[in-house]
Amino acid sequence: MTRLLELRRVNAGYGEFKVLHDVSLYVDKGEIVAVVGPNGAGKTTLLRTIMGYTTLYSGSVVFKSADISGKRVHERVALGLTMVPEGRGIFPNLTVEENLLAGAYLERDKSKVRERLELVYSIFPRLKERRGQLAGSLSGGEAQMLALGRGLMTSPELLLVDEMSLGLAPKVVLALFDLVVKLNKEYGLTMLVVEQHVKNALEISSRGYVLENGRVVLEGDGRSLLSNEMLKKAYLIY
Amino acid sequence: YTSKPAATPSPSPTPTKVKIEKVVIGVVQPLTGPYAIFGREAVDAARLVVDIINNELGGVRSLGGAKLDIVVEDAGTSPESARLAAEKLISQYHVPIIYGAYISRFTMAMGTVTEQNKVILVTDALVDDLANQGWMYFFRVAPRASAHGVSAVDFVMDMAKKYNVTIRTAVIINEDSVFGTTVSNGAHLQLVKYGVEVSSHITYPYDITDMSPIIDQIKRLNPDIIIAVPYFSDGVLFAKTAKAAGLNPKFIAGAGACGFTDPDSIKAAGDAVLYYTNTYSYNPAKPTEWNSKLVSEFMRRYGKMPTEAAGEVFYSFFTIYEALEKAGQMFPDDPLNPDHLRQAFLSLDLNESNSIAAQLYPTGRIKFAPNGENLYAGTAVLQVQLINGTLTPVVVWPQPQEGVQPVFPRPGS
Amino acid sequence: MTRSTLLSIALFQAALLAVGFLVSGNNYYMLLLTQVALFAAFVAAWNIIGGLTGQLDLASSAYMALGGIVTSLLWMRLGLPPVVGVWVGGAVAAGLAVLIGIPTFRFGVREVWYALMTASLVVILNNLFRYFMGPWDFYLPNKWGWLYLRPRTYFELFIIVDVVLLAVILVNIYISGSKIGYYLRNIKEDELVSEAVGVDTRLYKLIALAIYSFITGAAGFLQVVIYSSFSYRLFDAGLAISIAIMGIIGGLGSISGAIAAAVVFRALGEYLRSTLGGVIPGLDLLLYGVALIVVGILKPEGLAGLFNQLRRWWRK
Amino acid sequence: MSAPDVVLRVENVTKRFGGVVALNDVTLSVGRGEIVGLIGPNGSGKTTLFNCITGVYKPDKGRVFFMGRDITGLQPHEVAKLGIARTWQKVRPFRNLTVLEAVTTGALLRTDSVEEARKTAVEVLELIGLPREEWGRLGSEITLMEHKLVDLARALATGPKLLLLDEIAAGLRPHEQERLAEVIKKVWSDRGLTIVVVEHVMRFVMSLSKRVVVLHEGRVIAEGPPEEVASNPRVIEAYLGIKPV
Amino acid sequence: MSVGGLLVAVLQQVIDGVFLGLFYAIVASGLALIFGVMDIINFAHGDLVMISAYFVWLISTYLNIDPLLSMLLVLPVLFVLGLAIQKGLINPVLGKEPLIQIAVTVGLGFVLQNIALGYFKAEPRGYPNPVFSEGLSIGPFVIYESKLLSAAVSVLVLFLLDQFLSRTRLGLAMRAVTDDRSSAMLMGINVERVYLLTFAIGMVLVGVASGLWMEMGQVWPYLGTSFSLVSWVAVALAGLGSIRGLAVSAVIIGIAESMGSLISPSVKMAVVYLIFFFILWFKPRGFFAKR
Ligand SMILES: Nc1ncnc2c1ncn2[C@@H]1O[C@H](COP(=O)(O)OP(=O)(O)OP(=O)(O)O)[C@@H](O)[C@H]1O
Ligand SMILES: Nc1ncnc2c1ncn2[C@@H]1O[C@H](COP(=O)(O)OP(=O)(O)OP(=O)(O)O)[C@@H](O)[C@H]1O
Ligand SMILES: [Mg+2]
Ligand SMILES: [Mg+2]
Repeated sequence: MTRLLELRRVNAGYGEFKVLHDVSLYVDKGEIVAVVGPNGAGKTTLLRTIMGYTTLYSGSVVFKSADISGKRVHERVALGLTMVPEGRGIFPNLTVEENLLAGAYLERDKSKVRERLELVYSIFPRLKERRGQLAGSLSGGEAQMLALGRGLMTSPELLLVDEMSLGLAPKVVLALFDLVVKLNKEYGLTMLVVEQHVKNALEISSRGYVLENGRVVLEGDGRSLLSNEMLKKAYLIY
Repeated sequence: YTSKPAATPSPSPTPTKVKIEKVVIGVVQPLTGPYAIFGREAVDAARLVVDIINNELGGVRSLGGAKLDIVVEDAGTSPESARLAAEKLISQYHVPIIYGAYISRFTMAMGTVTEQNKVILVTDALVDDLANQGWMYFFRVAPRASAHGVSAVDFVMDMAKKYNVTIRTAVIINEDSVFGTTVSNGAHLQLVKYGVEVSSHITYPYDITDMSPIIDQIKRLNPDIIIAVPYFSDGVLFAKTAKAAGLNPKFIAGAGACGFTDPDSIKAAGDAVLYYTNTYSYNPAKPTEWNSKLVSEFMRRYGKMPTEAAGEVFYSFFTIYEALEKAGQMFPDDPLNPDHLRQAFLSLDLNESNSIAAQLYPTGRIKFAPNGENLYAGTAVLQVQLINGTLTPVVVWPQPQEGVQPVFPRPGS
Repeated sequence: MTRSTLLSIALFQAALLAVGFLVSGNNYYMLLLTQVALFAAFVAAWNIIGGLTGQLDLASSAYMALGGIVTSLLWMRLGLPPVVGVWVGGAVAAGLAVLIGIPTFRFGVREVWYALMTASLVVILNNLFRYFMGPWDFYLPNKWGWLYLRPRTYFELFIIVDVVLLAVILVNIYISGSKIGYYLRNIKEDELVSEAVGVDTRLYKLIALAIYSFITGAAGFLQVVIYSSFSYRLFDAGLAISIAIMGIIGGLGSISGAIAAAVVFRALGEYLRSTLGGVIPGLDLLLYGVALIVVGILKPEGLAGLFNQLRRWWRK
Repeated sequence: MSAPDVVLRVENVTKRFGGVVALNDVTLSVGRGEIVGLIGPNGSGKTTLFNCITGVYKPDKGRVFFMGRDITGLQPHEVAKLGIARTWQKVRPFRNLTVLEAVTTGALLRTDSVEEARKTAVEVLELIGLPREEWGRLGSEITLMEHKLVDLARALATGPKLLLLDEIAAGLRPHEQERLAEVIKKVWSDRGLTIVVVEHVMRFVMSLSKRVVVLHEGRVIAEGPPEEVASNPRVIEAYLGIKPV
Repeated sequence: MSVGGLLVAVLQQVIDGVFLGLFYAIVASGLALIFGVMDIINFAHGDLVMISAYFVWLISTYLNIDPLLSMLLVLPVLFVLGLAIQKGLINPVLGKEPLIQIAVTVGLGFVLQNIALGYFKAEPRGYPNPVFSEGLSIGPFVIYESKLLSAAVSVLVLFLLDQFLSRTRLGLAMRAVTDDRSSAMLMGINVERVYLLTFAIGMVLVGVASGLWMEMGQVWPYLGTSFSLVSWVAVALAGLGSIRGLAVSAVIIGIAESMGSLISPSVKMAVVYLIFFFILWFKPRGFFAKR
């Protein structure tokens, strides 16, 4: 297995406000890796650091064996890395379809773009129904689907997903986890997910990290984490 | 206004017969904002005149050869700053005389200050009203605004009689400032006096960017003549649009200076302004010794013809100079006392044989009425003509300059 | 009002008066000081609608002119002394503001649209007054005295202006500490959320607009006093914009910042005009523009941000 | 249920957006002191219903009654004044206000005194259990979760009779959700509130409410006790996917 | 005036107004693009037109060629100038309080005006004999060549701009950046480059407008003030970012102004802005608002 992403002793935060302390983690190609932890632990900050939105004080972010710490966000995307942000970050004044097309900005081959569009529509038929609607007027859950779909349109090698199932109906959540597995198995998509559905997330993940107060306090493969007593107490009451 | 403790140093120097080193004249002109064209030319002209007086005439002889000096202040873009400028000149420099401020409301704001402080205000603002404020220390050599309108009409009617052209209808257009309105009202009354029907009197803002609605309106009215009081760019825009629209009345006469016949306008408008006229507070072609001298000096120094703003400075400053001479003679003890200065101004009676100022003035005579207006105020008319293939403004009225004839009516109309 | 605010106001007043006394022998400085203080008062009044409520109001000079002209006309035509007239002038300005504000807020005009609407209000009034009063300048009668808010000395005029400035500051401080202030700040953040917690956003925006336009209108006459004349040109879009800019450069919502900006920039402008205006024409305004750019880019939190920084640094 | 016991009644409400029918002839009632769960697939019209009740939208058809009074088409602030408070699904940050200021604003609805309002705000914040250190932080500095809590606190501070919660627990960890549920129960009993909860987290809904209403494509498709609704095949088909544990 | 005469008069004013409006549309197009994409409140727009008009004039008088030709030479210069302004002035205030942007752009306006004043002096400058300087008489109506030309160019440019924004990758990227800057980066969009390009293209549009203007009018340091507010009103009336809307709203403004001239040219802007007022009351986000 090749190492796709590695964080080495990363310290990062916002301005003078340090959030992540000495965080090290890695993602191998073909893996699904979950990051869990309480609110405010720094999970979002972790993903944003990987994408290059935050201030990196020390440590390095390595993607496909190249240090990308100095690269800007869009350059990282061009390398095959993207994120579905928390709070969705869809383009409210673009239509649903335009949002998706914007996701494929770097793809110049029109037929490939169409292919991907069809794929996304087949995953989320609801989006197809709403293709001409301005994204700003979508319901909360529809917007979440759009954000995910748009992330897929970028066709990344590594997709970071922040709170994927936030605000989705239970049925959709279940379908989503199936989908994640499917994307991973069939399309070889590697993913780093931050999830509130800890159990579901760890069940489908090869490995997981537990973040608390900006530090990795626990790591291991999905199964072993699931059976960890401490974790059970803190998160797995469902 | 006076300041609170009455301890303000009095602007007048101690009365002695001692030689006065220099007399500082405050110059307040709009150096920024839309009127800066004039203000800046005026300042250029003032520097030139002062140099000539100091170097060639040896300063004010009756004051023991006192040199003139000017302190220039930008009038800024509101009456507020013009007023500050006047206060500053008075408090910091103790000037006995201020020249300015071209724009009437700026001058108005200054006038309250100069009156309170008893400082002579010589103005190049032409609006009629200024002379009706009951101000004691106010003088205006230049012809007031309404006189421009009257002159423009007089000129046209004069020509019509001379060349046997009937004029029944006229349209007046003017930019809508106080100046433009006063001038055009003067023209309006004068036209009525001549029995000419004014079919329309249109006003517009000076920064207008589209003349076509106005031109199209005039075209439908089809008047015999148009009297126009343009500001500057609007004049060129008018001429160009009129040409494009094929608007071709018997004559188009501008009242008030600059709009059509200014060298810069001609450069911008090309032959669109051919045969247009303007009335001038100043006649650059006046064939007197001093006038020719100043015009050529000005051209040498600044590389362009003096236009009205400079001309007003020429004769106003020489009038000031001659008043100072007079004050030195009349009140050797305390020539710069404001009341003495005032009397000196009022006692002037200048004509071309006894005065440089009069040589520079269109009518050749300067004498002040008690309200500070020049009793012999008058204008000259310039026309754009094709001379040796170049468009040149030439004086055609009251006396055409040498080798020139007015062109009337517009050829082909 | 906390003791520290009271103390700082007292200090500010003492300093201002001290400066007033110091320069009272020099008409130029006295007039300048008066103008600066009046400008600061206009900026402080704007702070209520712009700083607190977050409405990009660019009509300040419209209310100023309207109030000033109404007061002057009442004096000249009906003999109503300006001491009384300014209240009417303020009321007329506020009346117009509310009249326009009702549909404007009712239909939800905001942000840039509100800014442009208010900016065009200045032009509309400018044109309408131009149409009805002609291009003429109307000169104030030759009468002087407190009754006409037109005292004989600059020092007294300065005192009048200072009283106005102090009043505006107090109104600002009172409002920000009161229920209205809370509501206005909420409106600035998010109107819909404010509505849902019971803020009648239209009403409170109207209240802010009315207070601001009333003060601006009433103080407008002092501007006429300084000009000695009035005409339709008092409706000056550029002036309105520069008042709003001072409000922002000062740090939105911070009254001390707004006043500091007004003082610094107005004085800087005059300094540049008087030192450079006659030497290299336009250089003064050019530098003024550069100053705006520099402050805007480097200190986007405004002068208030700078103050805070200094304060933090001081405490360290 | 007799009329005075009905706090909220929605009658035949329809709301369209262009071609989309977000609410289609919805009728439901909420009795005094009830906690009603409102669930349904994404885009089924839950938020839109809240918006129609609180005056953000005006229904195209139908009426909304609050304590027997017709409130259809009232302004949001009027609705708030009458005693309906809500939270927002989409966070709307108040970037430049502190937490305490935001909550105080809510409390100002019932008093003109800032002092009093601040006291109320402090009580509410303590009740909700937002730590004191957070009170002075600006809206731009707090996390999504804290936002939702502040939103709740602000709504409570207005002293409502009816509280509409739109996905307040979304994004919370399980134990935090539990804590939140406790808080909500506490204010509910303390203040005699009536509450409508929209939530996709079934456990949360079920632990709170005795009655659940299910919306689907803008229509009410089921209504009843949680267990009953959860085993309703239509609900499972449209919404749950499988029976929840 | 007879009924027929009155009809001719009104029609002529309408024609004038349509042409004027289309000219405003091209003047405002750069602003619409820049504002639509970057959400920047640019109060120096008119002054940029002014500076650009001076460039056109300089080249025209220096090479003695028609302003339209010099305009073509000026466009690359403006493109580069646009890059510089964006990088130096606009970028630092992106996403800041609107009034900060106003302050900075008003400052820029002051700087430009006074550079022009210092360098070119206050006298209006124009090109004396442009090619399109005649008028065409069609029946009782006059149509000015220069205006016909600017209307044609305007329609063409607006059409292209609209197509560009809705059809091309870059256009889509521009709109995405407007909506959510940080998400746009996640699509691999180089946000800074998009901004640079936007401003530079906006400046090119400014250049086109100034070339058309110099075909008929003159430039002086304060020319910009005549264009700034009216451009803004056109953009706002259209609804932000709507190019099609811009054409419509600018024509409405043009006709309003032209009709206002019938009352008195001194108050024509009052007519324009009053109409703006009333429209805003009914369409508070402009005609073609998406938001
Ligand atoms: N833009 C920001 N500026 C300053 N501090 C921030 C910013 N965003 C987040 N923080 C702080 O960083 C810390 C970690 O926040 P982060 O959003 O990464 O947590 P999280 O684990 O994603 O939490 P949640 O589960 O609530 O999404 C928090 O204390 C938060 O207040
Ligand atoms: N302003 C609007 N314009 C157009 N369509 C809208 C608007 N608001 C909502 N909709 C549509 O109405 C439907 C219902 O939306 P609503 O937000 O009420 O759903 P919801 O039940 O709250 O969904 P979720 O659980 O995902 O939040 C959705 O399909 C949405 O796209
Ligand atoms: Mg997070
Ligand atoms: Mg919802």
